[in-house]
Amino acid sequence: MIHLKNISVHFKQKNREVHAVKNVSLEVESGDIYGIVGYSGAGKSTLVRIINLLQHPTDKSSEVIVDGKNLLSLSQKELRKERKKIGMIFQHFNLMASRTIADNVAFPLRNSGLSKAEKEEKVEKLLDLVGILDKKNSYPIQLSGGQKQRVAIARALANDPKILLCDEATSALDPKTTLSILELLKEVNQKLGITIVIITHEMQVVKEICNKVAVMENGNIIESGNVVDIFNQPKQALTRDFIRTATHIEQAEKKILSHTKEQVYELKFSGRHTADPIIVEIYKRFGIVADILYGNIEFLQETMIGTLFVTLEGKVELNELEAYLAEQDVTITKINKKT
Amino acid sequence: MIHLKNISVHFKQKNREVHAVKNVSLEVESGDIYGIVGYSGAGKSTLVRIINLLQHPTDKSSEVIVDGKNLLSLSQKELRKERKKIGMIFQHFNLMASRTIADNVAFPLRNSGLSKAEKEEKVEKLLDLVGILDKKNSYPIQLSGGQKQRVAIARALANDPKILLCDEATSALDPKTTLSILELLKEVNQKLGITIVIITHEMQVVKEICNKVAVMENGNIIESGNVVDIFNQPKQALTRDFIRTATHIEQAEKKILSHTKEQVYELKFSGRHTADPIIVEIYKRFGIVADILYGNIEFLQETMIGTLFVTLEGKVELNELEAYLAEQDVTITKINKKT
Amino acid sequence: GCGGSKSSDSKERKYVVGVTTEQQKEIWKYVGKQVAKDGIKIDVKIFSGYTEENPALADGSLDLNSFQHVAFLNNFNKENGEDLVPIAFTLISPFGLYSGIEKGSTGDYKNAEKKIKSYKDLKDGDTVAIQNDVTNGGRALQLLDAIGVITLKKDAPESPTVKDIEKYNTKIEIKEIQADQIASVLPDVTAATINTNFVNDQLNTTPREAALYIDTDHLEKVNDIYKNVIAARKEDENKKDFKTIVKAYQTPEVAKLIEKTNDMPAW
Amino acid sequence: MIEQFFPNASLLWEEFGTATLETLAMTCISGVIAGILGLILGVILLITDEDGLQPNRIVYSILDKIVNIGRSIPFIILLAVIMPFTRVLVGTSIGTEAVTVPIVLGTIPFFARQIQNVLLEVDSGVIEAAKSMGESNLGIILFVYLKEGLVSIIRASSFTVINLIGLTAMAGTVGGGGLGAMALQQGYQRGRDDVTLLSLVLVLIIVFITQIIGNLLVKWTLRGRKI
Amino acid sequence: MIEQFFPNASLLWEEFGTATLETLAMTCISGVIAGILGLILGVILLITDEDGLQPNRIVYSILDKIVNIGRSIPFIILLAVIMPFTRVLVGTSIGTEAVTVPIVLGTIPFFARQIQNVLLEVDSGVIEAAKSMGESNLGIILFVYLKEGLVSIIRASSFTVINLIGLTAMAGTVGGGGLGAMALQQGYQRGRDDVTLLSLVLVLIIVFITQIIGNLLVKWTLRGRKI
Ligand SMILES: Nc1ncnc2c1ncn2[C@@H]1O[C@H](COP(=O)(O)OP(=O)(O)OP(=O)(O)O)[C@@H](O)[C@H]1O
Ligand SMILES: Nc1ncnc2c1ncn2[C@@H]1O[C@H](COP(=O)(O)OP(=O)(O)OP(=O)(O)O)[C@@H](O)[C@H]1O
Ligand code: MET
Ligand SMILES: [Mg+2]
Ligand SMILES: [Mg+2]
Repeated sequence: MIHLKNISVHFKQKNREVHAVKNVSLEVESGDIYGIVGYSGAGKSTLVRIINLLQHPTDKSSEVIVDGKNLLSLSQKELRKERKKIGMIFQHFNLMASRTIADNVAFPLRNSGLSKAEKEEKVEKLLDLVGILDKKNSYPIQLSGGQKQRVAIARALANDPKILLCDEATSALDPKTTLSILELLKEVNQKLGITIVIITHEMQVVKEICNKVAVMENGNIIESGNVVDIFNQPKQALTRDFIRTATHIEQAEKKILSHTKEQVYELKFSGRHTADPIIVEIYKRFGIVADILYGNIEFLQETMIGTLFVTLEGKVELNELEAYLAEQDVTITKINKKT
Repeated sequence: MIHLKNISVHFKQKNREVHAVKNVSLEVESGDIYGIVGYSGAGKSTLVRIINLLQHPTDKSSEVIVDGKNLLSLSQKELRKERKKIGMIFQHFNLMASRTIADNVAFPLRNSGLSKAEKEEKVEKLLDLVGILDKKNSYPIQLSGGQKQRVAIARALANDPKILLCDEATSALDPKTTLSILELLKEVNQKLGITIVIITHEMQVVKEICNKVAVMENGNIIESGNVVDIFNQPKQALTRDFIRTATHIEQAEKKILSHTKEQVYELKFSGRHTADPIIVEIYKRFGIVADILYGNIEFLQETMIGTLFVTLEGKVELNELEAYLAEQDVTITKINKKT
Repeated sequence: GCGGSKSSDSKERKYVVGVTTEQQKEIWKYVGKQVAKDGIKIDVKIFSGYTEENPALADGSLDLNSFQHVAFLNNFNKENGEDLVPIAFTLISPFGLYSGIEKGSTGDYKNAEKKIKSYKDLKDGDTVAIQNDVTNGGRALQLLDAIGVITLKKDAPESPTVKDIEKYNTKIEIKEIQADQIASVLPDVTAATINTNFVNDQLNTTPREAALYIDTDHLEKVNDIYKNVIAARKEDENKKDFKTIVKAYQTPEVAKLIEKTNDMPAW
Repeated sequence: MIEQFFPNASLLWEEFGTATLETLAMTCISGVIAGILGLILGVILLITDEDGLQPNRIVYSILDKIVNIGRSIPFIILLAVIMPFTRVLVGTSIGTEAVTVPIVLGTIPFFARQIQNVLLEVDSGVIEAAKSMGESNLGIILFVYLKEGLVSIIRASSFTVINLIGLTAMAGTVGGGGLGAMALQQGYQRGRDDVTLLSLVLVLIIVFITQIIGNLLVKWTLRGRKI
Repeated sequence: MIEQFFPNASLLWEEFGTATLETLAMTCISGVIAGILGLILGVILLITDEDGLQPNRIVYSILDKIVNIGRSIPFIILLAVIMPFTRVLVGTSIGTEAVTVPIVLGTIPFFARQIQNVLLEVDSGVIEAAKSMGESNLGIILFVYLKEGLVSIIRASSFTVINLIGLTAMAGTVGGGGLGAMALQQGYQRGRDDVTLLSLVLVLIIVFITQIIGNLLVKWTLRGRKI
């Protein structure tokens, strides 16, 4: 659906050049919900703006193929036609201050051929979906931050796009609203087959709805692939870091280590498909009593992943234990106090 | 430090009035890190803008007392003096497009009496703290969303304020940067005794650094108090909802119920101070094997709180089990499939 | 030097004279050279338009001006309650009626295709442009009266306006246009009265060659009030230096300079 | 009473009426024409400029120069220079209709430059959003630039109309009427201060009405948008 | 060669030099004075208006009316009306120095209104941020409004200077010099097209230089800010 090849973007500034995107290639298949994560300033927004050519790649050898068309070779008019099929939610919303909420959402429908009543109905449906129908006659300046973001979402969906580009579509939203928006996105993805590219810094969002994810650092995509694979087996330090920070393991570890004097072990569940009662099994087999200090375990697309921090009471034969746990797709690591 | 009494804010619109804040009172003590959470549009930004009188309360009976001074009775000049002691991070950053990053941060220092070199040093220190020292000669338009937010944070801290108001200070940031910013805020709070009011929709942020929290709904503060208390014993449905959604329990529950046919139980740890190995104890005492399907347990300010979803294997005498667990500050609930 | 000197007994004996045209400036430069030996310095300021020279004289920014006829001066004094006085006659400018030209006709006025050959060709419905200032406009009306196109009221003032017309003998339409624009609008009118300096400069011809009627050819019908004067403030009327200046002006050499511009010396 | 304070003016009521109507007519007609043409020219300047929607160095630099030339020729000379053109357009170069031509020509570049400056301030993010929706350049101009910039355009318009009213005072030069000519010819030149004053007051009233209409339009545009 | 195409102008080189200098002098002097005073007046209008920093209905409505009055009096009448004032100020009511007074007075409201309109567009969020930092109103004006609005102010300034150059053409009315007077008196009124043309070309060059300086200043202000 979206093939980016050898994309580079350089911004020239007074005394230096910023290489925002460095020779990146990306392939998004039809029906994907593709997450892009990375530190602030990594080049995520810039990369996504390439997809509808709001940002032109600075390199001649770049290719931007969307829905089978090479956008770089299109005439202005053809490009406009393609853009109509791509909805975009901007990081800064970019709402029109002079139009009401309803008119903002109706804007992309101007040339849709719908009748006035149909348009109105559609707009109301969209506003209702994002939960701000009561604000339809307000102006953007009168909305709270999250309300603005929801208008931007409604507007991006108005045109029934084939592709939806979301630059931090839920960053200004409370968890409840976020959830409902994500469910909405998932729904449009499943029911209408819309391909979604979503920039986010919330790993939770990736977990929740993405099937693929790319991790950007410093203008490069350093890792990409299936969400489950990446969450289970992050290859890059940054990716690991991201997942750990997002699941708050790092903070937990710090806290636990400062609270307990006993030896702490980390049990890591990565892709465990069976659901045997590990803690009790350990006690049964080895007589070891595991006390859970911190736990974060969940199902990610049918497989169980997560981490437990435990203390172990009893005669711990680490080798044996390790061997047994490995059978169960669980790794055990001794956690040492960091100095 | 901050006493808001009977604050109401009405916005008049063409055909209707919006009551953004409804007769709210709030008390923030010196040294607090006070979180304000609530749905998008609840009135959080409006309420916080009252504290430095960017927004005037519309009610005559309102009182805004900050650092012992009744702001509403001050002259313009005196108000300005007080405002200098209050740093603010805006939801939309509000950076000056015509100044470089460094100049934006230096702006509040204009009348500080520091020498040029001292100012420069301070600005660089702040930019370094938020991790964008390399962008110091860039202009806001050249920054990514998260970078802008970090400039806003540095600017708010420049004046060594006594109070810091943060409207979504980390919403545009990746988890790693968020963490470092939160640590920075915690540090200024602890080392310099700065009182912080922080609006956020990320419960994680509240958990991480707040000692108190207020929950807003529809212009009202429906619940407020100690973070631990509120996380343990949320009284209002909304608060519970918020906590559940934020810790993703809701989603987990849904998933688990759709994956397993066995009876699922929820073990809720609320303010457990001892750290007895519950799972093993249950096995020892009742011969019941608990298998963890989902877990989210952590230490919140010295106490353990969280939830486990388990299936129980063995002869389950719920009453006995319940009694034992109650001793351990754990509640057990049978989870039923929702229809 | 910035402007004039208010006090009449200025040690400097420098006088600022306001004029309207380049030729007048030339003349006054010549006069200035003549009086230099008497220790008098003359500074000439050229104005565009007729409106500001008298106010400037009255307020002391000028010491003399030399651009107007008696009628204009009288009108100014009357309307503004000022007391400027003429201290010498200078010249009289012929004032003529000229034919309009056909639209699209090219080249000089001399060769352009004229709309009428004689003022007698004026007929009902024709348009005649006259000056839009009080005295030139008045003089134009008097000219039209003299050729019988209109009849002015018996009690018409020195400078009549269209309101003072008693009767249109030919039903012409009168258009009041700024003096310096009249030459440009000739394609749009049947005939027009034009000040001689503009005839010289803008039409590149002379009243003698081009006019349908020149009022000074019938001096008996021309009021003396159209004789141009040098004007001063009342208190300076008898100033010795001004007598010297007037003497230097009223010479055959200056007369020649005046005639070069198709005006007629009138002292 | 009135006769006492306005000895001359009181004899000219009818003329005042005519002059007022003439000024209004000149203002409205040239305002509308110069407004439309100036708007178009301003928009073309906007979009052909370097960072515009459709950059075109040649078109921009030509129009830019024309605008500057148009703005720097003194009105009285402009009036004379374009007389042949005026004649073609309205059949004559004298009178109230004729003077509207140089007024329009003098106002177009004045208004165009303001439109250009004003639209440059429209938030580039919003323009981008419209682009991302596949909006055509024409659509962006009509439905984004002009709509988002409307308040500023209204302000620039009342500013321009007031300037234009100043230009109508020059109508007298070519036999046109209006209050300016009246103030000058019937008032000022004849030392009739009451006529001058009354003419000016009438001009002022027109100016104030223009400003008030402008302010009301701004208010109306911003209705409901208040914070 | 030159003599052939400019038969009259070639005799007037010296006059052209003087006239150019006079125009430049008038432009610079009145530009600076009107610029400063207009800026101040515009800022006062901005802050005393309803939603301004220091709303003051009385001051605003008085100044607002003065600006309108100032803008609606035809220049030629303004020039006459303020003669006594001019005399007090510069000692004379004629000549190049004297004409700067009405030019300045005519330009102040013109510039002030533009400054007001332009500063109204400064992002209110930024003003709020400055307020939250305890910035004084003066500080907000100097370091936020004027700084954030600088590009627009520069654009309004070159617009105003070009307008002002147009006004200097009226200097001839009161015996002042400059290229406008030269074009009219020595050129147009005397039918010497070459003199008119050359004077206008010189005016145009000054106008272009103004515009170029303005554009350069905008570029310079935006240096490094490009996207
Ligand atoms: N117009 C510009 N001029 C110069 N540098 C720019 C420009 N736009 C972006 N950059 C730089 O390019 C880099 C990538 O920016 P981008 O907006 O793509 O980051 P991002 O990954 O979206 O970050 P965030 O999560 O904070 O929004 C940043 O370092 C930014 O400062
Ligand atoms: N200027 C205004 N005019 C009218 N209504 C307004 C205005 N400002 C805010 N509101 C309304 O007041 C309510 C509270 O807004 P506020 O910005 O305080 O919400 P919030 O809690 O900060 O939300 P978010 O988390 O989305 O930023 C919203 O319904 C909003 O639409
Ligand atoms: N020289 C002119 C004339 O006699 C003077 C007109 S009155 C200002 O025609
Ligand atoms: Mg971004
Ligand atoms: Mg908010």
